[in-house]
Amino acid sequence: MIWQIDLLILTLIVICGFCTIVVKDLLGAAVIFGAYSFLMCLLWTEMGAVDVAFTEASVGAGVSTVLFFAAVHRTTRHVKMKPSGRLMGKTIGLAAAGLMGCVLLYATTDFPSWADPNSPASTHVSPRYITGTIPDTSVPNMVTSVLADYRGFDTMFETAVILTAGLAVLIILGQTGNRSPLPISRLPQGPITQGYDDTIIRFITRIMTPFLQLFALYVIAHGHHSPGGGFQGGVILGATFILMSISYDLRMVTNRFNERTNLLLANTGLLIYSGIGALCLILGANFLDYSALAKILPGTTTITARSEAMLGVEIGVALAVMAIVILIYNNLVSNGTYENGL
Amino acid sequence: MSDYFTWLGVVLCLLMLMALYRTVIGPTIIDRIMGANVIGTKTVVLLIIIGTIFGRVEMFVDIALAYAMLNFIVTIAASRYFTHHKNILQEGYGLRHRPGGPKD
Amino acid sequence: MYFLATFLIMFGFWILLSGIFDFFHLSLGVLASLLVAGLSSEHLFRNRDHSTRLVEAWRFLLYIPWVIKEIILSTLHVAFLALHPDMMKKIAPRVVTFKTKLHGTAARVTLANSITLTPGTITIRITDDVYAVHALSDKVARALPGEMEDRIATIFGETRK
Amino acid sequence: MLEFILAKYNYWIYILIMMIGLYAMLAKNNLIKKIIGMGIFQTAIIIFYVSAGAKRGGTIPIIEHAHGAEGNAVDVLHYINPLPHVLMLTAIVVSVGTLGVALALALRIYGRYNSLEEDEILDRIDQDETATETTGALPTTMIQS
Amino acid sequence: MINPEQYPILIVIVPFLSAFFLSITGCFKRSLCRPIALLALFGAAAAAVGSLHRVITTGIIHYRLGGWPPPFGIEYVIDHLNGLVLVVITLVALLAAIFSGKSVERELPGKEPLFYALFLLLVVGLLGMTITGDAFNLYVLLEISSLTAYALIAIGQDRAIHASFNYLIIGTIGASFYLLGVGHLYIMTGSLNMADLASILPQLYGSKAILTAFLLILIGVWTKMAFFPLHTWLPNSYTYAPTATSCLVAPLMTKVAVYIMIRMMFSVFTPAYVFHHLAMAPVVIWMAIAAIVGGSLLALSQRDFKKMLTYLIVAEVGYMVGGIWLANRLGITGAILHIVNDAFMTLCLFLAAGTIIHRTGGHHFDNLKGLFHQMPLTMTAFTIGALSMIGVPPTAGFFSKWYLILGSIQAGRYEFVAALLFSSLVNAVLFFRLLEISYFEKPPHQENTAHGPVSMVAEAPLTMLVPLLVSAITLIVLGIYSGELVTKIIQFAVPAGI
Amino acid sequence: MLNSLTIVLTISGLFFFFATTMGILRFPDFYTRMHAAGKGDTLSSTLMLLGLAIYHLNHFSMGDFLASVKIMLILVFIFLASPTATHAIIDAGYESGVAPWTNDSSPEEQE
Amino acid sequence: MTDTVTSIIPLLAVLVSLAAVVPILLSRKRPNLREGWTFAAGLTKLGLVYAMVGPVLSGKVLTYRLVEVMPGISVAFRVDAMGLLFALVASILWLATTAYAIGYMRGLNEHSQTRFFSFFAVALSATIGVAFAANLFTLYLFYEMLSLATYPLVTHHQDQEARMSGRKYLTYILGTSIGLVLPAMIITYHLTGTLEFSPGGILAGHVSGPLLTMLILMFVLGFAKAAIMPMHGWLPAAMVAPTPVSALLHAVAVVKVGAFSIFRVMTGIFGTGFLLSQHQNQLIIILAAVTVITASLIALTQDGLKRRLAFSTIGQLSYIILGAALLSPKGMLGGLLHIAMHAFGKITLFFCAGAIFVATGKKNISEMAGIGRRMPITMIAFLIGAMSVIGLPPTGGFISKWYLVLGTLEADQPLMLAVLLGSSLLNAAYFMPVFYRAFFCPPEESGFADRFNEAPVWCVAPLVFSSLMSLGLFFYPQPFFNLARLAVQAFTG
Repeated sequence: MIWQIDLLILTLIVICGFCTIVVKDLLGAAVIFGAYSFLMCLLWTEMGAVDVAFTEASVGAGVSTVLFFAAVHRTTRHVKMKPSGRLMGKTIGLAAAGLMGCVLLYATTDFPSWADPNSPASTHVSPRYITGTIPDTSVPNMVTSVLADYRGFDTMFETAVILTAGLAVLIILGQTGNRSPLPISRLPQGPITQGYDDTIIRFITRIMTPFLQLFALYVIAHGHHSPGGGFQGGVILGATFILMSISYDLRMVTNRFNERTNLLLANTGLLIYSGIGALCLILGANFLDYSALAKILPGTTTITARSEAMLGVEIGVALAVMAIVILIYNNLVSNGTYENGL
Repeated sequence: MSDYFTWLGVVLCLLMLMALYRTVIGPTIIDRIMGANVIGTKTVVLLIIIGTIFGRVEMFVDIALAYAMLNFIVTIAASRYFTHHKNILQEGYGLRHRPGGPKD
Repeated sequence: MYFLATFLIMFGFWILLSGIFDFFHLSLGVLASLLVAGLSSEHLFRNRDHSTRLVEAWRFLLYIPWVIKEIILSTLHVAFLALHPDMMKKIAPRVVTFKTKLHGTAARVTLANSITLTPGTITIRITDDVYAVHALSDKVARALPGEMEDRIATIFGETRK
Repeated sequence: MLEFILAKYNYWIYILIMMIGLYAMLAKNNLIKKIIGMGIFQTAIIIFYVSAGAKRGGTIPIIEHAHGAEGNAVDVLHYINPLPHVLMLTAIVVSVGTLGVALALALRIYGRYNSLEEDEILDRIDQDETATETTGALPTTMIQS
Repeated sequence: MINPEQYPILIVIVPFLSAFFLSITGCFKRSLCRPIALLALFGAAAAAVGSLHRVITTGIIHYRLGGWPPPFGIEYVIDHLNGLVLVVITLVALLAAIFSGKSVERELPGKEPLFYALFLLLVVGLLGMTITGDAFNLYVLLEISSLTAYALIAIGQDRAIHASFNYLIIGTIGASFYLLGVGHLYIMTGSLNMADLASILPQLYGSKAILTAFLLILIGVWTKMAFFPLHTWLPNSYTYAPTATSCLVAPLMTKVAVYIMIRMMFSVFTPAYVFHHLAMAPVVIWMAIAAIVGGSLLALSQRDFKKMLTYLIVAEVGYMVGGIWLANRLGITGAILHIVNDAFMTLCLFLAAGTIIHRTGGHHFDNLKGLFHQMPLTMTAFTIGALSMIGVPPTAGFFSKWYLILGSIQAGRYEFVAALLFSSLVNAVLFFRLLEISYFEKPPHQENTAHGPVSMVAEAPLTMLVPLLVSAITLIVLGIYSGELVTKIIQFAVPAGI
Repeated sequence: MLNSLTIVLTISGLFFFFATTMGILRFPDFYTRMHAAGKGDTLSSTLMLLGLAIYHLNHFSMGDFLASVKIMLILVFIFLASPTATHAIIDAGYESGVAPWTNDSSPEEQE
Repeated sequence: MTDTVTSIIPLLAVLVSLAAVVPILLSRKRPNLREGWTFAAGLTKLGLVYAMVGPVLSGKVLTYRLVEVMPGISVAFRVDAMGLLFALVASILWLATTAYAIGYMRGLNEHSQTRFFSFFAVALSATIGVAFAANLFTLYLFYEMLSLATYPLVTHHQDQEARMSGRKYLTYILGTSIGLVLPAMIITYHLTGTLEFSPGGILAGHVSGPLLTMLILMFVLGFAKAAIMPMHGWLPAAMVAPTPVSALLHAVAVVKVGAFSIFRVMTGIFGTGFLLSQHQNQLIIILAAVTVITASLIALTQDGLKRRLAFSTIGQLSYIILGAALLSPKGMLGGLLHIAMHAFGKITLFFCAGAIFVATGKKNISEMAGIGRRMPITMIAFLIGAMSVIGLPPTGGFISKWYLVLGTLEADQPLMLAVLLGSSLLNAAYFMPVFYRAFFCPPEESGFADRFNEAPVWCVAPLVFSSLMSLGLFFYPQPFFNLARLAVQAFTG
């Protein structure tokens, strides 16, 4: 709600967005898109959506951009200057975009003004979350409490989306015809062979990695009290491994997290999440009703049980997200072969 | 003091706009990466400033830290691209329609 | 040994980050530190003689103010150039190469990054012991590697033998 | 005037960004460009939601330790609406998932048709199809032996 | 241990948990994947049937996830409509899963664990979309089902990847429109729960934002269901998808999207708003007519039977959308009945197509030659499916068409009657062309041996044949018992006051 | 007192940011621009973050102190990362085979 | 009023031939067993149908409600006199046709005999289903089933010609039933909320004016199996089928189902009184009359024996329609009787045509010179059949035609009387050349007529049987006559 900054950043974002589309170089477009996402992150913080900003910074700006680089690395930077027969597409695109713009603009006339504290969105359901988060769940970060508890079911599927994406990438890029007992064991063996050795980057990365990992774990653990949580922490954790694989070699990471480990971790993560939910079911409450866990967690009330279950859930999320981020990156950057990376 | 920080932020935004020029116009991809990196650095500062304006800076430093780190990763990733694809600047936009083309 | 050291460093870092000092979060910290130590201790320390590690760290801390001073100078220099209306005439960029005497990776990287941070020079790459450096002007190019290398050699105990 | 702009500016911009994204998704010839357009399109929606959740005079939706922890009543007006944030976390995660799959598909398409340009890909598909039609060969890969 | 109260969640959770369990097991022993998937689907089907039974006997079920009361937490609501759809989804998925074994082995060797995990997740997505009472939760599940569908389609042959990419782009646009529509609802009401929204919306009927929200959701859902001008992604995706995928996706995806449209129109925006406040029914019905006619004509121009079937899906979507927008009890009954019937019809036809592809290796018309002699059972099932598609009693397709025509007569929309009849006639032409080829032409796959020509194509393996025949028989049973279905279930699914 | 220190630090940081940005805009090729970007950014963010960190020590409390410490952590990170990133970018440029601009040749031909 | 009795016999009568398909398919390797099953089913069916004659004649109506498929619509059977009349004809002739088919198929060593017999059985089930249908929906159900079941029979030869004919057949039959009958049925349901046949009709008071005309036209033209012009095109084309099929198609099952359906709809849906009061029957009468005359004229020009018979059938079917459309008791009685009488006559003719083909391989009339000497039994049966179709005593055809003539007078339609008489003359004109050639023309090939060479006994016996039936019905028409009279009583109250 710092409207001056809001206006400026939005303008910057529009410029960035426009240029991303116009630029005739895919790597360039990816870079600008990265800048775009970083600006987005700034926008969210400015509007007070710190958790969104955190997620955008890690997921949107960080990982997506790296994924774009990986894809461009595996394909081409080249963009055809004058494609043939696109007039139709352009017309449709313009018409659709224009039409949609008009309709949406028409709708805005009825909207409550921006940041109005009396808008329906601020007065109908959300007050319950704001006032209820401490008495209901003892978690100060209401985004976390809504995410992992009030609407924990959404989040479970959200994690499943990530896992789905991982499986999808695997099944799309994975090589067929492999008859080994695992779909997995196509990890090239042997020493790191990549040619170019950049001492500086390697050294700095090496030094930084443990701290970044600890930071990621900190983010996961402190999701209740400050922005962050399973998603952000998981992504950052994954990003540290991506950093390793970028500055060293893909095998540096695949030696630790081969495809199978990744799959196991990701699925275990989701099993933790849904298992906690199912545990509630077994304990006689509704699915994901963490208060039932007070029966088996020592020293908890129904309220703190929620808080602790949320932590467990976040850990599951983090595990899954980390593994999948690594998985997707590895597959994209090596075109599914795991031979060499960026 | 809050106003001061707000204006600080606005000026930073304007500076980002200038840096954005480099990112958008190029002319080489390296310039873009650099521009993005510069914007990223400014953003870290801006994040802390916004945190200060909200009066909850302890909530924002984590984001800023994560941000700085991911910016670093992105930059490294972008630049590592060139260890695999050498001499491909011709593919880029800025140099394409220049009559002579760049010298190696 | 490395594991323990990593663990301790990590736990310290956790305490800095966390800011919540109840039992629950501290135990989480212990777990996290253990995890990271298990994952990455070999990254933080890698097969080097570690007897002088603490000393090195101390000397490194002393080195920092000097570097900051250099950075300020260099930034002023660059800022001056950047804002100078006749900038094009003032600069004479070039790539220079020189051989370093330093052996350790840490020392070399410290040198490289210090070069990058200081007046008008950026390390392009290190191949074996040859540094390729881009310099903004003749003046700074000639100054390389200069005093900095000596200082770094001192830090890492690589004084000329 | 300023007030009016402020009241709707976010919404106008989100519409603009969305139009850019939609146009790119529909009209761009390059697959990666389409994917980038998709990213832009999705962020536009996030802007919309987060803007909908903004609250003047509110602070970030994390209870300050100063109050709340001791069981004091929490002032609703003091905190921003957390619900859109939660929703948008989901949306961001979904969009990165989609992005991963889309890029994987783009890679496979490039591997197969050696191009990222829609028109070239379509040309090649046509060539493939006419090739199989003229030879009259049925795809024999799956015929049981 | 688990009481019937918990059935609603079991429908979704059993396949959901199994997907991960399966994925883990698949890392160690691949052959366990299919049994786990089948078990999970069976469990889900049992839970779905149980829930439907409870709905019929005791009324609408509400299930609070996490124990939170509705507008704050997410709620599952099972009423007659989605209870029925849930049963259909689980049964179709179960049949498709039984069927898919051999073809997955053949077409996707080494990818079984991934395939089945994604398969289950797709089913979870569809089930979740159907069962949920929360507009945003629906979006998340929509994305799960879409992502899995993209992946499962992309691993097909020929232009599958490109088709899947197109699907992804258009599908994302559709999902985003839906999300945006929900956003408009949210900004105007502050709620995401469907029942809550429905209770708030009447005060806002005049609002432009609500109108926009409705349009956005409608367009989003139409994209997902491949309603006529937005259908372009569908034919290629479904045609080139692997057999096992298309057998699951083709019968269910569009139908669930139609269900969502019904849910949105009736449970969120209320019929009063949709039909009385907005004057768009004629437009939509004309679009439905365009879908029916266009889909039929495009199907007529194909020389590839799988692709032909996909265009028929486009036409069938027109049936359902048109039926709902007729805005009378009969039309809506017909549309809902058609969701059920069409799911099984499409299943039957795609299973038959899959079997044929499995045996002959292609989906061109030429591959059908002589199949009546080589695969009589398969072709019989195919014929039953075709008859149902044409609308010949006592197969199921006749009855939904009956209600639809009755509804359109009641609404005075004779142009829709004409479109329905036209489509039936075109279907008759289409399918008899196929049957003619398979009946008259000489089979190409012959080898001359000492004992005269011996065909290489034989009747399909049992795991494929059984689901196929079951689906064919289901079509007849559904037809015969459609009266029961309507009086016991569907008439309660039509909102009161229509 | 601390506030004025903050203002001084941030304003000077802003100045360097400005100079950096001008450098980025004005220098002839990316090698030289990199000088501006790499050094200027490091110092200016250092100054500004320092200023902000100091500001938070105004009303001393454990939380604010830790926040300041964390800001300093960011600083440390920037010190490590910024030169590395600069190096990486410039190395990438060098790797892609673009010769640096020099005074000797005519500027039009170079990039 | 008549008593309504719930009885499962109608259902069994319908299902028995359907159920026979399974053993037929299972015993496909053993032709004798297979045909045994067919016979068993036929006999059972006849027995079941016959068992109902007594109760029906005593004024009972047997009903059986199988399942309610839609509110107010169920699959239900209702055996009244009219249905039973038709069912009786069909099941008697099925037996005859089966016997004939065995001779024919084996005589020509046809392929896919199992399929042939299976679909034959299915077609019979459908026919009986139509006869016993209690409502329009059930009728439609079995009508469609019959269409589909006869497709493989029509295209039995699986050659190019069969393919084209099959296409034509389905286009006409399915096209009209989906395009005309279905909407007409739905409109009826929409207007009345029921589809049950009721003696007084159900549409009375619900519809009038152009919509009524439209409905009538939709039904009459929609039941294209009745081959009213211009919906007759499929019938000559379908002649490519093996002769037993043609016999079944053209004498009993298919075409009669069409005519029967129209009859049913006129009486059970519209109601005779209602139609009379609205003066809507004139249209049908004209259609039927035009068909009668035109078809006979075309038949004159045909050289192929089966094609000539086909056009004859088209004309004769319209007699039935005409009888129905006259709406006078005697006319309707004549129409109903004609269903039976024409069936026996025409099937004899087809049997003969088939027998000639089996024995000599000849299809065209022009090639049949002198055949009467070679196949005297067949040709005498042919004569009897032809007489019945023309309407000459002492054959059954005379009775039905007589009542039709009376009907025209009763309905005060002298023009129709002229049509009937003129058409009889034309009938005679196209049948007489056949005898003339058969008996009085010298054979073209020497020695052709010298041998006595009848078709196999399985072929000859049925045709002898059916010709004798034609004769016998003149003398003892009571079973059919009583049923028809009862039916007419029901219509007119």
